[in-house]
Amino acid sequence: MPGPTPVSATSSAARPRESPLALSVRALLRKRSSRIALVVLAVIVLVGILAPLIAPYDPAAQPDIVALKSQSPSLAHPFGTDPYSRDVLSRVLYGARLSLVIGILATFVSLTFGVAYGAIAGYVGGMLDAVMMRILDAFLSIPRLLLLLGVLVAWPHLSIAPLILFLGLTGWFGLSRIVRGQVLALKHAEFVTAARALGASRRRILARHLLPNLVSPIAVAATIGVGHVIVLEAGLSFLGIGVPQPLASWGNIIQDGADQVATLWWMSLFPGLFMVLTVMTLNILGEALRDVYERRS
Amino acid sequence: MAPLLSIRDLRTWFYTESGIAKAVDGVSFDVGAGETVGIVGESGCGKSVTALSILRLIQPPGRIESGSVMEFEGRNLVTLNDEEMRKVRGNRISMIFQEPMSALNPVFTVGDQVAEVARIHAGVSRRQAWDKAVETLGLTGIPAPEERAKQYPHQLSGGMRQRVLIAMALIMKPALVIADEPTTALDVTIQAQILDLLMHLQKEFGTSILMITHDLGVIAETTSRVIVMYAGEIVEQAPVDELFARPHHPYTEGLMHSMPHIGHDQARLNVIPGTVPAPTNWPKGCRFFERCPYSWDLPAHEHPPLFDVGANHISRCHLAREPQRRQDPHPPLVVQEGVDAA
Amino acid sequence: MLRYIARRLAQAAIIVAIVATITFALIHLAPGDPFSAVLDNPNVSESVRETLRAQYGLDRPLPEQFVRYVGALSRGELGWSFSHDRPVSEVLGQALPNTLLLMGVALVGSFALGILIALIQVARRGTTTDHALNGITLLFIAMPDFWLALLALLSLAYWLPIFPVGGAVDPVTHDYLSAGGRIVDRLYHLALPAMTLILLASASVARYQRAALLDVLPSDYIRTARLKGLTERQILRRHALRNALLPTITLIGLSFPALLTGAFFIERIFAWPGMGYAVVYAIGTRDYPLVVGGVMIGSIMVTLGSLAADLLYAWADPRVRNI
Amino acid sequence: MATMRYVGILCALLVCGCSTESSRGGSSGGTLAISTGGDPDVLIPNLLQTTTGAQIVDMVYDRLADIGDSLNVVNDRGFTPRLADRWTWAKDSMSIAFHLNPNAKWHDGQPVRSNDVRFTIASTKDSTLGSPAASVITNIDSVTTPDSSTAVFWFHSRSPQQFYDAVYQLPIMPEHVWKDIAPAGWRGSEAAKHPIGSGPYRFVRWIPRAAVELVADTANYRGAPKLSRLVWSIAPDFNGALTRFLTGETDFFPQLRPDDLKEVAKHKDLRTRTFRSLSYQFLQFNLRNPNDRDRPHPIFGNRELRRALTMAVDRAALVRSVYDTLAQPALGPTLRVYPTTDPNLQQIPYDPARSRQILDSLGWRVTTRDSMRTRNDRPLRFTISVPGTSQVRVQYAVLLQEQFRRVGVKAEIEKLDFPVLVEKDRKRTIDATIGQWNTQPSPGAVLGSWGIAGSRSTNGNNYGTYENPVFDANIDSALASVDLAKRKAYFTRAYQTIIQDAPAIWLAEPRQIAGYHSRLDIETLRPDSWWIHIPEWSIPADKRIARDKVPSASPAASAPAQPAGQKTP
Repeated sequence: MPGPTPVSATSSAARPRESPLALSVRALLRKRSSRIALVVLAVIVLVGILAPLIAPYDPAAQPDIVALKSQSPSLAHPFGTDPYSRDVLSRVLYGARLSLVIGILATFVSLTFGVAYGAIAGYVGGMLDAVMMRILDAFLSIPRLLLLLGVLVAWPHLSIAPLILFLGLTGWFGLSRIVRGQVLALKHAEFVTAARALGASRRRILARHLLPNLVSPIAVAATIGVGHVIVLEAGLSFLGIGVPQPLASWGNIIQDGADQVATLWWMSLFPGLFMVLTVMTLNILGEALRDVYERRS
Repeated sequence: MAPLLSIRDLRTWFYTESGIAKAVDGVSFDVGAGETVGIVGESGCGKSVTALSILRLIQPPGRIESGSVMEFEGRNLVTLNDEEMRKVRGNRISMIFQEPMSALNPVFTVGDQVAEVARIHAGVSRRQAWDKAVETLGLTGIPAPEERAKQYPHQLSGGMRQRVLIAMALIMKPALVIADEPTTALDVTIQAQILDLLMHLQKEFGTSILMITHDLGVIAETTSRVIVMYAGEIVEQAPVDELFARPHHPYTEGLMHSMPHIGHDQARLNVIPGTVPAPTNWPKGCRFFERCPYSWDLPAHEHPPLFDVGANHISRCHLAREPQRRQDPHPPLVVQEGVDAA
Repeated sequence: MLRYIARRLAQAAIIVAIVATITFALIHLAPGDPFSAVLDNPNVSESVRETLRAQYGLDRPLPEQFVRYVGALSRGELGWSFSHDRPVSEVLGQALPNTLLLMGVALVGSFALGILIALIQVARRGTTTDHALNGITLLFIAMPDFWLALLALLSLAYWLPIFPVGGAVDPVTHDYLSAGGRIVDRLYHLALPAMTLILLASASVARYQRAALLDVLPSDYIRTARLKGLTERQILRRHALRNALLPTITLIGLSFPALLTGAFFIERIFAWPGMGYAVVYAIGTRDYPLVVGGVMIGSIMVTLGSLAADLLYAWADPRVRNI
Repeated sequence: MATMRYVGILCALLVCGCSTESSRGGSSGGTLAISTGGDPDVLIPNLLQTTTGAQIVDMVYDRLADIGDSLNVVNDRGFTPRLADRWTWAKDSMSIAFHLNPNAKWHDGQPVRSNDVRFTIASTKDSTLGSPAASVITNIDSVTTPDSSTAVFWFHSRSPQQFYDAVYQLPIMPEHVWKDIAPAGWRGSEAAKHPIGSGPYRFVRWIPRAAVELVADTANYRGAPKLSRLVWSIAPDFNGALTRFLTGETDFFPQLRPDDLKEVAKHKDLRTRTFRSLSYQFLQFNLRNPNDRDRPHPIFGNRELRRALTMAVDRAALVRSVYDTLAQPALGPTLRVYPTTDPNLQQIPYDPARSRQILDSLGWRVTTRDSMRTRNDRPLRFTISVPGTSQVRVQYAVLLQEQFRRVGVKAEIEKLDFPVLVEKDRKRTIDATIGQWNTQPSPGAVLGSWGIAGSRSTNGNNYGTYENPVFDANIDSALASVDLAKRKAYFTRAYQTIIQDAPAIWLAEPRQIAGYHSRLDIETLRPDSWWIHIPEWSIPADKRIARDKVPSASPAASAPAQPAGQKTP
């Protein structure tokens, strides 16, 4: 009589790391679209970082403003040249660097502001929370572009740093609402009351306990936020108040060609393509992160 | 007289990443006109999948395998095209589910949802459909059906909503109603009312009922014939009195013993040790082998067919051939995780 | 239900008050005297400058100016626009209907198109059409509004001269057309800008609606509908969509800021004489009161919009409607 | 004798059509839609500053006499009668009496009287109005009205250009419309919104940022103009205006760029015509400190540094890049077309090496990593302000930025809107700006934009505050002398002075390219104002398109119904 077949407990050899971050990254990579998006984004970021090395020409150099002006794409200039005989490919590569830097820094400003505002409102609660939320609603009711223009009208001549600051300062409202909601929800969670019971100071609780749980919503807001800023900067450049010459950002390359968009089609096509590609990949990653975050919480 | 519904060798498999789950693996039974047949078994034994297969509501990755036959009113339901199948659903065969709370569409009035069945199948005007709906709701014992019909599902109690679902199922006077755990989600007092309602309506309209439940009490009260399912196949079938008196298959026996009897002060209910094996690889021999107190070497490797064990009483157990094995029961072979094998 | 409306109205009023404070700060953020654009014009004599400053109370302390500003606001006075030599309220009042027309048409159009795309995607979920439409909607969400407007103008008004090159009416012949002709002319000019804005806004609606539909599909009442013998199309359109529309209504409320920004650029490129175009013009000419007036009215529109969306939701969802 | 020869030369040079007063009969009708990239600033003859404004005002109002295509500025040769049908010089030529045409009427039916002439001149000279035209009629003392149809101009001093000054600068405005409105209120007044003139076209309507519409004054004392309607179609910017012309929504576009010619060629029913214009472009330095007008500009205050900057710029290449072959490098604040301009005035050469030497010698050393120069750690950096809507000037700025970068000078570009730029220019709060003067037929106008008078008066156009008495003296003596050779010698000496002082980098003398619809018969496009002959333009009946067939009666909107068919004498 064959012996009974023992029930084997499912003891797997190496149990994969269970931290929320590892979990969400693995879940993220499972979707094919996220993998492609990640690869494309990595390439673009790399292009931005290595711009000085791979750009064939100096983006601001005007080699021959008569003969080489507004040349359509050719071997020497794969993306063609602009009305100042500057090489569009080099400008698009440097543009990648500047647009991404603006996007990331501005979003960083938005995140710090958003998390701080949201955490305080959520944690303190009561009247202060109500007031802060109404102020938030007011800011949310003003379209970001209008608010930005209202501010930029006051400072017509802007260099990069203040531009990044303003872009950041007008973008933190959505995130702070999410953070507040999360903090409110977690405030009464057991492990917070436990920490308080152990005499942890309020600031410590916020930093050590609440923030780690906010990683996912912050990550989602960050990826989509960078995309928003890049598009916004392009819009500002189009209205003539974005990145000043001779610096190159995707927005102001398009603006250079906007007046003769019928003839200089390559001036809007290539930077536009890069921009749409970048923003699309950022949105895909953002949405994938949001799916993972919503499914888990 | 020819049965209303006769199912031969129904096979419904699910093609999942972890292999083919053979939820229903060769089931055959009949349902006579006006008859109430019960299907009983633990959850996961395939009874609900059987019900959904009859109405061809199996969603991918599930699929009804070719070769299965479901004769109903002279037509094989398996080979009907979608158009014809739709004309059967809700019109000739309808179904009632376990969860009344979520089975009604929250944004439509109850009356509309019942009337919709009549509008689709009877092709009557909106007004006529509404009247028929109110009339059927009245039949299910809902007080003041005219006002209730104008209300929304969230304004009705669980029992009331189940009555609406029953109205919905019976408005077209179908030949067969499949009730999948109709009372499980309701509290006990309401359960009895709903069961009485079902039996009363069956007599009124002569519909046959396929009562699917894990509750032997409901089986005893409502059915004339019982099918016991385990691990995707029928393990025993008999008239209800015969089954309760002389359960033959060890699994049925185990089920009977685990029923609480009023009056017996049983400290501890008898539990059938172990769990149902994974449907992706059913054991070679008898699928109840691991949990069967009488198992011996034969059932381990030979899959038992259905034996005749009495008047209209069949059982899928080798004990039919070697009844003596029933004398020396032994502790079950499987070790229940964490529970000491009392 | 009424209590809910009252609370929401009070909230909206507070928001508008806060926006007023923000816009007041915006005016005084500007360097120098906010009215410097005209006052420093040498043609305007010093005496005129004094009267204007006094009239606007610029010589008084800030808090008093604020009270006066809010008072004027409550009376609907938004100050004086210098680039138009007319009160701001009059300039924006004239421009507002055009923006409302454009945004109204775009709102309806984008939600109709968005829902239609979502329905097609869910009806054919998993097929290549579903993936293709996913890709396209993603593309349009990522596309900057002004770039799409530029491409639309270029392709449909210049390379294929089907539509006019902007403007609300044909400046040359409009007033000489018959009443019917005038309407046709106005619609003919509205077509391209509205279509562009619809394309822009419908992408996010489609994605949002598709997700809502997919959430609803596995629910029990959909299975009940199937049991009733409804066709897949009827189930989708009648039972699934009706429930999946509820979250989409909340999306309407949230989409106003984005719609206004989109309209902003489209008015600029299609020379559509709406509020966006007036504000861009004002920015160029440093006409602060008009810019700030635009911000003010823009945010009021957004607040009222989200309020209307909330009320529509309350009415649409029976579970909320008759508390 | 000298003046006769003088006139002949001028006429030959200037493509003079000398078309005699062509009869105004012929087929009238048709609509001319002019494409423009921005609204006119104001429709008041002595306050306007934009070309679009000038176009509309010249159609609605009339001058006493027209200079004629020969653009002769000396005495009254070539001038043809308009509001004044004849005029007589006083013996001592200190005054000229103009006799008004008795049939001349304002569009509201009032007759044109001498008081209107007196009022126009007086209001322009009134400082409370602050009219930009004040600085060009300084030689007119006053106007007297011995009777209702005679206006006598009295001058401070005799000058060859007396008649030109009196007649060319200002169209005549109706006194009865304006006299009761305070000067400060003119801009916002109803009269400004519905101008009433005596010219060939009546004002119909102005919809801001959309259109301005004029309709033919069929009962005009000089006969009805051929085209029955003029519409200025106002696009948001240059690109919009160009696209509206290319798609056939408008008929005329005067600002085509060389790059656009390829596009225009693709449309079979569009024509182009190049014509000379009286304009020159330059990068103007502000010699005074923008924050404190009494102190010199830290950078541009130094003449050597300005010369170094001029040497850093390859002007010929710059002009070729922007204008291809349709412009010549400017010689100075003047035009080659003036007979008094010596074509080979000595220029500051393009010599980047020399420019670097001068900058080093001035103490501006290259220290920073990006090879920009500094002196006691102040960077050699300034801002070039340009109107955002003018594609040409933005192009200049970016090209100049790169040329300065090569010699270690950092130029930043600030795009402003046109009205704001004009404000800042006036208040002298700008480092450098790219300007363009559409100057006058008289070379003497240079005083207004580069002379001391133009620098000192509040609404003078010398925004760079360049003041060199030698320059002014030479111009004055040139204007005073009648003899051509002497006149040319004085002008040349003045030009050499200013060129060497380099208050600006002279860029280009552009020729203008106009695009027009083939159905239009257009007359000569005069350099000082291409629009002046519009009343004689026509559209043959057989080539009419939809917008021509619009009923000539004014629309249902404001303008009073015009009694049709009233025959002019």
